[in-house]
Amino acid sequence: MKVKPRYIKPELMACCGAREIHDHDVVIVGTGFPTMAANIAKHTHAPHCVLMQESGVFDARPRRPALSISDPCLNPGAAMIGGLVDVMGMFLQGGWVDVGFLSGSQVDKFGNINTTAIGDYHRPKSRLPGSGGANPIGSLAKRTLIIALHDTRRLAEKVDFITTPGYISGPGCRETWGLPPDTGPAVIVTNKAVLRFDPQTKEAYLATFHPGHTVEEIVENTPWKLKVADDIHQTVPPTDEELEVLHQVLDPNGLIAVYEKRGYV
Amino acid sequence: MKVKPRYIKPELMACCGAREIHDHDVVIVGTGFPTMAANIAKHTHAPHCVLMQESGVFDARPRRPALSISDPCLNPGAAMIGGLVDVMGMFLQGGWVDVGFLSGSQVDKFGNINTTAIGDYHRPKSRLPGSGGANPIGSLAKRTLIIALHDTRRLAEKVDFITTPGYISGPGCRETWGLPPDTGPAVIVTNKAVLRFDPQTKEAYLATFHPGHTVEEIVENTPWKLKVADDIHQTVPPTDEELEVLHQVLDPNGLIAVYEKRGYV
Amino acid sequence: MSKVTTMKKAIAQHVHSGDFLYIGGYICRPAFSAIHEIVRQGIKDLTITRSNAADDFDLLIGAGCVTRFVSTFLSLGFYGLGRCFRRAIEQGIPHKLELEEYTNLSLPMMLMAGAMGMPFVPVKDLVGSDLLEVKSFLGDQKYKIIDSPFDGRKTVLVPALNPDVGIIHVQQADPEGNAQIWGIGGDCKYGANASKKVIVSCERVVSREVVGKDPSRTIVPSFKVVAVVEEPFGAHPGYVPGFYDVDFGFGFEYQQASQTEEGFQQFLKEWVFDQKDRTSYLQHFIDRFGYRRYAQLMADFDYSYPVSYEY
Amino acid sequence: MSKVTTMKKAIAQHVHSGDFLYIGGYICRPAFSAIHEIVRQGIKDLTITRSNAADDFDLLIGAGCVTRFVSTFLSLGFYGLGRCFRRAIEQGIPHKLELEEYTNLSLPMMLMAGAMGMPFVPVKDLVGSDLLEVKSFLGDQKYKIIDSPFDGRKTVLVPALNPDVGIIHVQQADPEGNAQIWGIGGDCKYGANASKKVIVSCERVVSREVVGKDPSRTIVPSFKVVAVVEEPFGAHPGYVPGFYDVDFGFGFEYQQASQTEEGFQQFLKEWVFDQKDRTSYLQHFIDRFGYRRYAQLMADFDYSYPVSYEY
Repeated sequence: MKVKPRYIKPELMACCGAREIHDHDVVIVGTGFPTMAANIAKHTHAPHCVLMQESGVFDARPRRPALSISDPCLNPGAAMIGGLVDVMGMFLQGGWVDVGFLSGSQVDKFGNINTTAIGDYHRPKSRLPGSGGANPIGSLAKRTLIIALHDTRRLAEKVDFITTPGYISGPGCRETWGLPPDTGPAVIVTNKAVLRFDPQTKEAYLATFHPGHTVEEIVENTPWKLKVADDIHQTVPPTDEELEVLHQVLDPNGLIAVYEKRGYV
Repeated sequence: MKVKPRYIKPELMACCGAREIHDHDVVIVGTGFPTMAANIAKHTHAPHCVLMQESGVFDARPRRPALSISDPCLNPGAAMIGGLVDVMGMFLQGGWVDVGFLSGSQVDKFGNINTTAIGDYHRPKSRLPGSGGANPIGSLAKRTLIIALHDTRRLAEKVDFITTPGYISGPGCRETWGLPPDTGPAVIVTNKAVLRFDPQTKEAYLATFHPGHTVEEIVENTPWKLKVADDIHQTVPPTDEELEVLHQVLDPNGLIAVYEKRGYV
Repeated sequence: MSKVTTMKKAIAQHVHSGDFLYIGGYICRPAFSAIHEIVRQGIKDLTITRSNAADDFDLLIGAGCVTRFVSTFLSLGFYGLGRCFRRAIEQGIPHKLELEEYTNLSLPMMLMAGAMGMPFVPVKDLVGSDLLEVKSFLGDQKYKIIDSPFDGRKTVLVPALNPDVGIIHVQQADPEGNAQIWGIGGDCKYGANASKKVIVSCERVVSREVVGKDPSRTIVPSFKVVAVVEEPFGAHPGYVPGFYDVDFGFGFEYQQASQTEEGFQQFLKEWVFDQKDRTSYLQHFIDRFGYRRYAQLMADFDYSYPVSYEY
Repeated sequence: MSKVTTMKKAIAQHVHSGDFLYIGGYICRPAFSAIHEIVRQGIKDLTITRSNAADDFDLLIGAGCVTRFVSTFLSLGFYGLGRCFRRAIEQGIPHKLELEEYTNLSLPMMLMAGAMGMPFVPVKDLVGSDLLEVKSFLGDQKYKIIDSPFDGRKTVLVPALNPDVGIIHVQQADPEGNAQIWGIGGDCKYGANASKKVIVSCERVVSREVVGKDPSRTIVPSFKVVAVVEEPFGAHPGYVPGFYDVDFGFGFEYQQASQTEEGFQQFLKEWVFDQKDRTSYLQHFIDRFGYRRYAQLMADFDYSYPVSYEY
């Protein structure tokens, strides 16, 4: 008889994301994970955080999980609906967005993200969707939270194409390019670990490992020489409060399990 | 016994304005004269011309004469209401406006208009309201129609302050400054005459004199050496059709007579 | 988290002498009750801005609150020139007023640029006029002319504006500050969003649910708003679409009073200093002119058609 | 002057091979019936643009109508990558596709600049990314970097876009083309207004009087519009707020079909070439999937509250 686990990996990852959100944060989200993470935060420690979608929606009240940033369920009940120029221009470029969530087919040690092309740009092995809102979110949100699969293909020493700048090629680069001060990637949440960025080197290091994973396994699955935090410890599993919100309020049908099929195990 | 005249001077002037409007023209209007002129055109030879106010209104359906560009009566029934950026940016700067009406405390021979200050700018004898929408309308509308009182104080060789550029200091000036091609003042309608601009010299010349006025009187009341058209003739008085529209549709209460008190006689 | 408060508290807490204020409204939705409160609290040395200004800015200038004005236009419209504005410029009464003058294209674009985090914005007007010749407190930062790097054409750039506080009067807002308008907008949306914080004065506070029934009407999101004040008739003698008409009679009173400095001071005393808030202002209005005149300002009602955002 | 016509005539008259088109909608209000008509009429060599593209642009690319794409993103969202888009770029099938890539900040700003007659617009994104390294058909005109004349800071300028034709699908328009929307806007307002002429496809043609009951909902004025087409369900399989939901099932059909070139061609034959217009498309939809599935797409209705513009 199979015992139902207390939580699944995507739920742990959503909780990791949630914990990065502070009360009163203005958060720009896509679909899936980010929305789940932001909503966990809203229902626990950050009741005053507010969410927006780049398509033009602020403070939506969806009655079903949104499957895109333009999902029909984002319309009824939202506090404000405009267009891309309102959210990406007036709110994000205007400097009002604290947290942006991003994911990518490739993420490198400086938190640069590739959603454009695998291989050579002009003769891609695989053409990806392109920037969409990723580049401006990664450029202009105060803290970017990155979601990634943890293997040597998805993580990279250097991405094939920088769609969205993290710390580019290291310390001082964002400043040189004129990106706003105090912006940049804060964390990479993977299916094995939480990586943070060294304030000096701007390189991602291992901060916590998820239950069931080891430091050795994680280092092995990271394509750069992964530094390990002095205070390395296990990721705190979802708390009872977090799980209650997840299971009873946000996702009673367990739709988040779809991420398990995408490799988030 | 006083016989009611067939028309008053402000009505003639409004008709002169109306005749400058072509069918399908997009017209930006203020209040009073311009609106009256545009509406005469709309009800006679230019049924498809459309009107807008800089405050953000397109194709208003006022039930009373608007007393300002933000008059309450411009709201109900309009086809589109936005803000200044929509009308002044998206329509005017976007290059869609054919005709703009302007008036000024001083108008000079090159069609430059002063609505900023009489006397020295820094120690004005009389401080006027400022540009408002006048400068961009005069800069960007394809044809600017100017309404002015005809005396040596209101007309000038050179205005004290160019709030709104006409032909500035003569031929080629608008081009040098980079104003859009094929824009500029088309006509000055005064209470005595219609002045047009010489295509070569860009100087205003006498095209037609209103009934009751003479070329000599007009030349005398113009502070620059006013050239007279070879085909100088009398301004065509309001037609029966124009007067019918004015008296029965647009202004049954004869409110336009207020302009007589302001000197338009 | 409700931000509903009184105008007195909102102004005391968020508006300080020396601030740069955007104050919205031109005949339509002027933030008159906020302006009266600013005068009442004796706030000084303000820099103010809006495209198109009228009796509200004239009063603020006459009351001595303003030292700098990023302007395009000030007049009493139908009633002619703004007398306090003229006295300030022509005679330095009550004190000197510095003007940085733009137009109804360039200034709204500067506010839009401020709202959108653009450092500057290209505009096609201003050139060839003396508005380029006169510079005041912005000095060389008033504008720049560059050769466009795209086609070499001479291009005027004007700077973004980011006022310290934006004050707008709207039809309705929820307690957190999501603010909704309909009808003539002026530069209100961009002026408010360009500001570092926003005070929302409104005809009625509505629930968050009411806002959510028609989210396309919202022009300012809650996270920019620091105070929400329910101030019915807050735009008088201006108007609010769907609520009340312009009070032309009162506009004439103001014009007559402001012809002289003494008349203006008497007007201030009667309508600002002797009133402790908007309620007492309206009480005084009714005492002075009768309820009938007050009631006559009330707007007719005509339904817009409901739409649905459902799926 | 009524501009109401059929989609067939609107496209035949106003869209030509070689044109630069803005086509609005991303899941919300995609102009699908216009896109089908463009494919049906064999229009080629188009340059297309929109921030965020989905199955509609994927289909247009797969059908061989597009040679250039000013883009930010193309995916089938929930259903993964756009297969026609990938085949065009990875294998040149049906032919090579040139991409000029921007982002969901910079491209909407470029359309806004186009709409507002600005020659270019400063943006804060793009820097530090490889999007600055790759240039395609715009070449050196893709962007410029200048030192801001105001503060010397390095500033990216991107050029205004002015498409030849803008095509949008909206909730309602009057016969002259005043077009109204509510709900998620994407870059539709600026894309349409940046265009030299606009084709308005709508769920319903309403009278000018209906438009006038709520003029703040209008995003395009009549004078920019050259054709109005009443095309109910014109955004299917996308959705229109207040009218119908996304058809996820049909999206899956498309994704499955477009996995292979043959499957895509069969899809095109069935849903585009074998249908003479939107009516026969819907007839075929009902024949194929049943009226029940069609009816299930219909939106619920929830009233917004009426407001008044009266005085």
